[in-house]
Amino acid sequence: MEYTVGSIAPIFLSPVIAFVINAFFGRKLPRQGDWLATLSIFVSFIFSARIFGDFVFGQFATDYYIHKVFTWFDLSYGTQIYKIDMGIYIDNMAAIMLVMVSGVATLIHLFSTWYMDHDEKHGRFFVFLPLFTSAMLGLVLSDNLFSLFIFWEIMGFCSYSLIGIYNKKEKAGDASLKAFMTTRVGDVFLLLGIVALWTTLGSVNYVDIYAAIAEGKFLGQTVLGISFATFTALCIFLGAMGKSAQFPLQVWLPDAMMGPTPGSALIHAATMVTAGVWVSLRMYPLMVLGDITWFIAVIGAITAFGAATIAVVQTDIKAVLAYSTLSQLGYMIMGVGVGSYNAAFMHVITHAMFKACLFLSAGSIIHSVHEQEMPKLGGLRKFLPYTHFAMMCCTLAIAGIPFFSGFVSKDRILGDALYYGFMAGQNPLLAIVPILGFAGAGLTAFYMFRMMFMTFYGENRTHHDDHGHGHGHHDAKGHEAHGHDIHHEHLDVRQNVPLLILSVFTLGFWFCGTLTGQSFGKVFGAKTEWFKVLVEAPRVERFVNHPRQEFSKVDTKEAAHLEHAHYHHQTGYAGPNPDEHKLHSAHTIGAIASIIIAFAGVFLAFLMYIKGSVKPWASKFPGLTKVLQNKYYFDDFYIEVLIKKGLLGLNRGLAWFDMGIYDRFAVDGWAAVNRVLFKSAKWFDNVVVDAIGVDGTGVAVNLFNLVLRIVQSGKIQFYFIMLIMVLASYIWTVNI
Amino acid sequence: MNQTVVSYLSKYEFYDYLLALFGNNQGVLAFTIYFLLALIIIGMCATIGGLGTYAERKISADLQARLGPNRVGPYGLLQMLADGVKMMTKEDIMPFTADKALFYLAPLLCLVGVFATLAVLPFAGGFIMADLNVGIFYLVAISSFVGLGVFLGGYASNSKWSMLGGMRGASQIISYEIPVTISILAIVLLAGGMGFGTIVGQQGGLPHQWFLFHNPFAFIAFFVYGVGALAETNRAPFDLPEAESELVSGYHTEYTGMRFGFFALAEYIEVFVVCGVAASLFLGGYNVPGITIDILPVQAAQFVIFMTKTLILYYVVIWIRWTLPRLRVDQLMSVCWKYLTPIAIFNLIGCAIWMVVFNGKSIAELVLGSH
Amino acid sequence: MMSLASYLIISLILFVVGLMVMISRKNIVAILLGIELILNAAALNFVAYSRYVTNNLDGHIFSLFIIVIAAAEAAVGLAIVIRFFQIKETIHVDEATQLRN
Amino acid sequence: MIPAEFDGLMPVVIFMGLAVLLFFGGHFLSVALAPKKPSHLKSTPYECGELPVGSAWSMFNVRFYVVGLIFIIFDVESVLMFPVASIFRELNDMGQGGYALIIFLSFISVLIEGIAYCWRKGDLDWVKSFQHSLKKETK
Amino acid sequence: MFLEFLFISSAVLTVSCALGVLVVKNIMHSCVFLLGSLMGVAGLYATLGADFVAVTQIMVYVGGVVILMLFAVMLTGGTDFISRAQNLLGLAPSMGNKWTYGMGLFVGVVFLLTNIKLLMGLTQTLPTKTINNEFPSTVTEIGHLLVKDHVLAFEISSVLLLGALVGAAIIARPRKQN
Repeated sequence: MEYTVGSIAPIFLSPVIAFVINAFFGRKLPRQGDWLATLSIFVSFIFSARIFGDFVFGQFATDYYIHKVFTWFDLSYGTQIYKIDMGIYIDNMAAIMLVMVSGVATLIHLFSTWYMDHDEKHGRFFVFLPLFTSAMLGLVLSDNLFSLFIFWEIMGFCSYSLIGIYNKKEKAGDASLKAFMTTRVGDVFLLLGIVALWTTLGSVNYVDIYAAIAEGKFLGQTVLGISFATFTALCIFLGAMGKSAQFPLQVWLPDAMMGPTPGSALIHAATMVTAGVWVSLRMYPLMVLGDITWFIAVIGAITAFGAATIAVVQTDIKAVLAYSTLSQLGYMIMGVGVGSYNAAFMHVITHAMFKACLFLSAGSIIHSVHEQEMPKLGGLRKFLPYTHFAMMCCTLAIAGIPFFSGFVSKDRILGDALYYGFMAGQNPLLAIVPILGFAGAGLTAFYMFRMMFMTFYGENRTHHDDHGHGHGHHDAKGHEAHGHDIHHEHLDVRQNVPLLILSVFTLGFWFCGTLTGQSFGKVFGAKTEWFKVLVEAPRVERFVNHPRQEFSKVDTKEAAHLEHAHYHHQTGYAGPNPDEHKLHSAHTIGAIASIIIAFAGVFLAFLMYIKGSVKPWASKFPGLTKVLQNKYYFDDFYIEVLIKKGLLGLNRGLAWFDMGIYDRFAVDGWAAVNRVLFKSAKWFDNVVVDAIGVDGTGVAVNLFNLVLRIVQSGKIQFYFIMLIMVLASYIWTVNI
Repeated sequence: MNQTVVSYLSKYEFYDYLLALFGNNQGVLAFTIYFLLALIIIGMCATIGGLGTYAERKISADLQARLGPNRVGPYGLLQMLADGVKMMTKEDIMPFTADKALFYLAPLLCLVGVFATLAVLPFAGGFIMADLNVGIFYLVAISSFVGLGVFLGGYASNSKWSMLGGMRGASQIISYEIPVTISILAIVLLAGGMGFGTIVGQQGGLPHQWFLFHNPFAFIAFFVYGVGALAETNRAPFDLPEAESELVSGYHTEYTGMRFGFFALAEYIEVFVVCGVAASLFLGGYNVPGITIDILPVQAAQFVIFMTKTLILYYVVIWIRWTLPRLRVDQLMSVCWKYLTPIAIFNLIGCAIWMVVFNGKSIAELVLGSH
Repeated sequence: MMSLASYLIISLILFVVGLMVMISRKNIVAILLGIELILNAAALNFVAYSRYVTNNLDGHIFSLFIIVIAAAEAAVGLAIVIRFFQIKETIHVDEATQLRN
Repeated sequence: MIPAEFDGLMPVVIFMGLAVLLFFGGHFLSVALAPKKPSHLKSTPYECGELPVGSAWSMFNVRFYVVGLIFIIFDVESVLMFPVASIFRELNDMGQGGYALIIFLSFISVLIEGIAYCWRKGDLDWVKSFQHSLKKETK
Repeated sequence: MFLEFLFISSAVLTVSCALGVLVVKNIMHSCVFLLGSLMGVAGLYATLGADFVAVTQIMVYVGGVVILMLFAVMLTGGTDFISRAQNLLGLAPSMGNKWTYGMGLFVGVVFLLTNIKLLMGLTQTLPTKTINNEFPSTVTEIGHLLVKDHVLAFEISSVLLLGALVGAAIIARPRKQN
């Protein structure tokens, strides 16, 4: 097979073309161009599928990759090399990711044509959707951190537009702004990391970075007292945290459900959030070198567990799904942290499949019933049979029931976490990682089945609906009217077929070749697990002195001299592991434990919401429930303390400072502001910090406020002076 | 490498003698040659400018069935000298509210902008001071000093008439620069270079070899250029910045004596330059029909041909001034932006397509079948 | 006399003067003048490097685009200044406080 | 052979220098020859005999700026078009005329879009506000 | 010899006019000094053999930007306009006072020192290339670069300019006050 630019570029370009056409001429096209968007993504899918087929169904070769480069600009002089290459880098992981993204996006587009029908924002929605997808595809294709950053930012912009697409709703506007601003925090760090890498290595190409790691160029360099590798790895991971909504920066993702449900599906499943995991995986050797994997694992575990606890008390069906996304992202990040590269990536893929399906199902429900509060739903099983089937499959998958995909990937992550936490001889405190992971798994099973049972089982509660929205005239006739309204769900191509296709891929054997995910029960005569064989952490020493491929070169897989994969069953490529039996036993224990935990969660949900023999525990722990319903007060903390008290109050203080009106009232006001700040910080200390267990934040808040007070003066020239000062201090402190 | 008059002269033997005379110092010799020639050109242009005032009066008198100046010298020919002496001996008045520094600077800017364009004007094949690679582009760029001088002159006087005239003048000059530039672009496209040597060299001596008749678009472009150039030099019917009946005397209301003289001189020389550019861009420039050998007499013939074409155009400019009435301000703007600019862009596109479709051949070449 | 270093020094002086103009002036148009100086310093550096270090004309292209962008920036910036003046009757930079609260 | 450092630049500088020289020479002459009898009334700005009221440096209509704005954008675009235009013939002879034409036309089309926009929005009308109000009244 | 003369005069023009922009109290004079500085930069381009860039500098700045700036000054109340709020609140005068100049000087010195540190490091590693006094034409080369290597930037810059035109026209368009 030959690979030219012409066979790769359409993956990225065809959605871009659709975006341009829809943006300018969308209103004049029939159906406002939604067919064009869908078709363009489908074209991407065809091209990706070709690459996928070639990479996967060809001989298994882990080390094969396509890398095409051209120099965008070159600022090097003498022996100092500073250049930015642009190019395409496709290895097995990218091939799998491409086909997943384009495939899921195609189905989501198809579904959206049904969902957004007759919506006032129909045209605008189909402008941003292809751009969003193309940015993700471009991100996957890109061969360096710089172009990755460009696509990263395009995605940020698109998510902003998609979340706030109903721009008449104030909440949607706020949510979009929140998403944009929160991810900015991470992006700043990502850019910092990229620039730091660029100034040191002279290139931000993945391949060059791998080679530099292998050659030991990172050794002995320090920035601000910490090792350079740690610094850059931390910066890049902080960027990933912003995008993948990890623990301190998670607040935007649940609000992102303000947009249309298919948009949420795209944000939560195939694109955007997985970008963070993607960059963590790409930079995995750097993370290992920088020795921050424990940090990654802890952050992932905290997110996985914390989000799961919040999801337990949510009543909005989309909110449950949003928090479950957060929780699953936590698992992926945890997987990266505990070193199960392969399983983390597999979880990205499987999660994309079932989460897209779940969101689309939720969209189907919402569009049919016009209700998304779970206590007002129920008994929809009869009315929405296809949706029910699809959603059940996905719920089984996400809950970690054997034979389904979620079990395979999550179980492997948990197995590795178990090994990492207890047996690998790490710091004993890290045992918190598998503990939180397993607890989160149990909660996942519980809340997902809670959602299923409240939505599809029991009696139909929709006729209690009495607040007046646009469908009041249906409600007036009560139950029958609603039954009439939704009774006729027949197999609609645009509504149900995407769900059913996606639900097929919730089965586990697609991904591991066996029914169970363990080493028995092979189907289709699969010789080995293709996924595990193909995806491995990059072996950096391979990239030393790699030849640079020009952009116009034609690749053929036949021409490449490949060593075929020699896969060792449990240890991957790393050769015999001394702790092999420990790893094996950890996986066995993990599998059994997770099955038990999952079924326990399902059983508990069954008891609570179907049998009714156990009362929901919300009444037993009112305080905890309140904390959970308020999402651990994170939003309040950010808005009330950091922004309102911090920025706004102190800006007012600064207005005084600027104008030079220095009188008693101002001083008093200043003191009052300070008192309020101190109180809120104290409250924060007592309530939040102790609850979560991170110390010292309160003090940090006070200091932070003090700095912000001075800096946020609103005087542009003052900002400029600060900019120069920061630049100068950077240059004077860092020895260039 | 840019061709210059020095590099042209260095082909001849006497250059070596001169070089020996200057102690083999190339720099000093080149400087001397340039300086002398520049003095000659400026003197010539000043004379042409002076004669321009005379010619203008004579021609206008002719058109209006009057006699015109006839007292000073034979046929009033010395009138221009009298004018010059009058300007020098007039008292120099500056309004006390004026911005003094800028009041001094404004005529200088006009003068610099006009004189610097003379450096690239192709008088003859060898007699072109510097055939810069960016020739016509340089000319367009450097002549925008004039607009600045007009604006600053109007501003610095701190008189309402001047200010209005300066604002109008600057906005008129910059507006009409666009159609002119785009028309020139069409010619650059046809010629395949920006240097005057290239542009003139692509044409021939006979009319069918001129860019004017190269294709229909270039033909239109000539007229767009002509109208735009008239407006850029503030000539009637576009003399709004100095419209006597509206603005007294426009941006130079407050200027007297020598400084007014500089403005006037700059204006007349600019008209000459603009005509010269039109002649060399569209009308074949200095090409002598049928002669391609390069000897000094031919150079003289080239000079004569160039001056003839330019002066004919100069006559046309004066003719237009005394024939057409002045435009209104809104008409001025709509002529520029709604007629000339779209037409100029259309011409540019037309020329580009012509180049590709007919492979750069002119109509005559297509018809006559020559290559 | 004419070496890369002298060009770099001139551009540095230009940059610093532009910086000082930007900080010490309170008139927004004057601040824009400072920005023009800074942009010119950058463009001059590009061309100097293009002559003395690299063998290609990429530096010229860069400075060409810097000039283009400077023109676009001046156009938009001055439009904003004029609009600001129409609303607030001032072009003092410290009175541009509409986005503060 | 002429050393390269003299080509082109020197005449330009000489002409500029001569302009400055002429300017100051003329000034010198006028200072030497012209009478000098300043008076206050003589140096008031000319306003048809009336005494001027207020400074002339008052505010002007914003349409001057809009014209300047359109001009500068077109100016910059034509700057970018010059080098491309000057190699157009060369490219055409090399057989890449179609490519060059596409590049050139797509650039110009954006230019046309700009002028069309300004035309449509009435930025090219010098007396827009007047016509506008006239239309409203007739309605 | 001539090139040195041109270089020195251009450099002096550039630097002195830049300082003029800094110290002059009249915004109009400041603009004219900016013009001088930009002309000096154009001269420096010419000494570097960048004829096209030099002419572009003249064309865009002299013909366009400076005139636009002068227009803008005239449209925003001229040179000595003092707003009411400025009088009322005692803000610094619009062309700065000694405090703002002190701040500017301080930042300038800091930046200068920082850059000198950078340049010191740079001069060690600068490669030395032999310079001949030949100035080949850059126009053709720039044209080829614009249509081949940098064609995307070329096309996008037109879109950028269109955006600037539309945006600025919308912002500056005279609006009727209701």
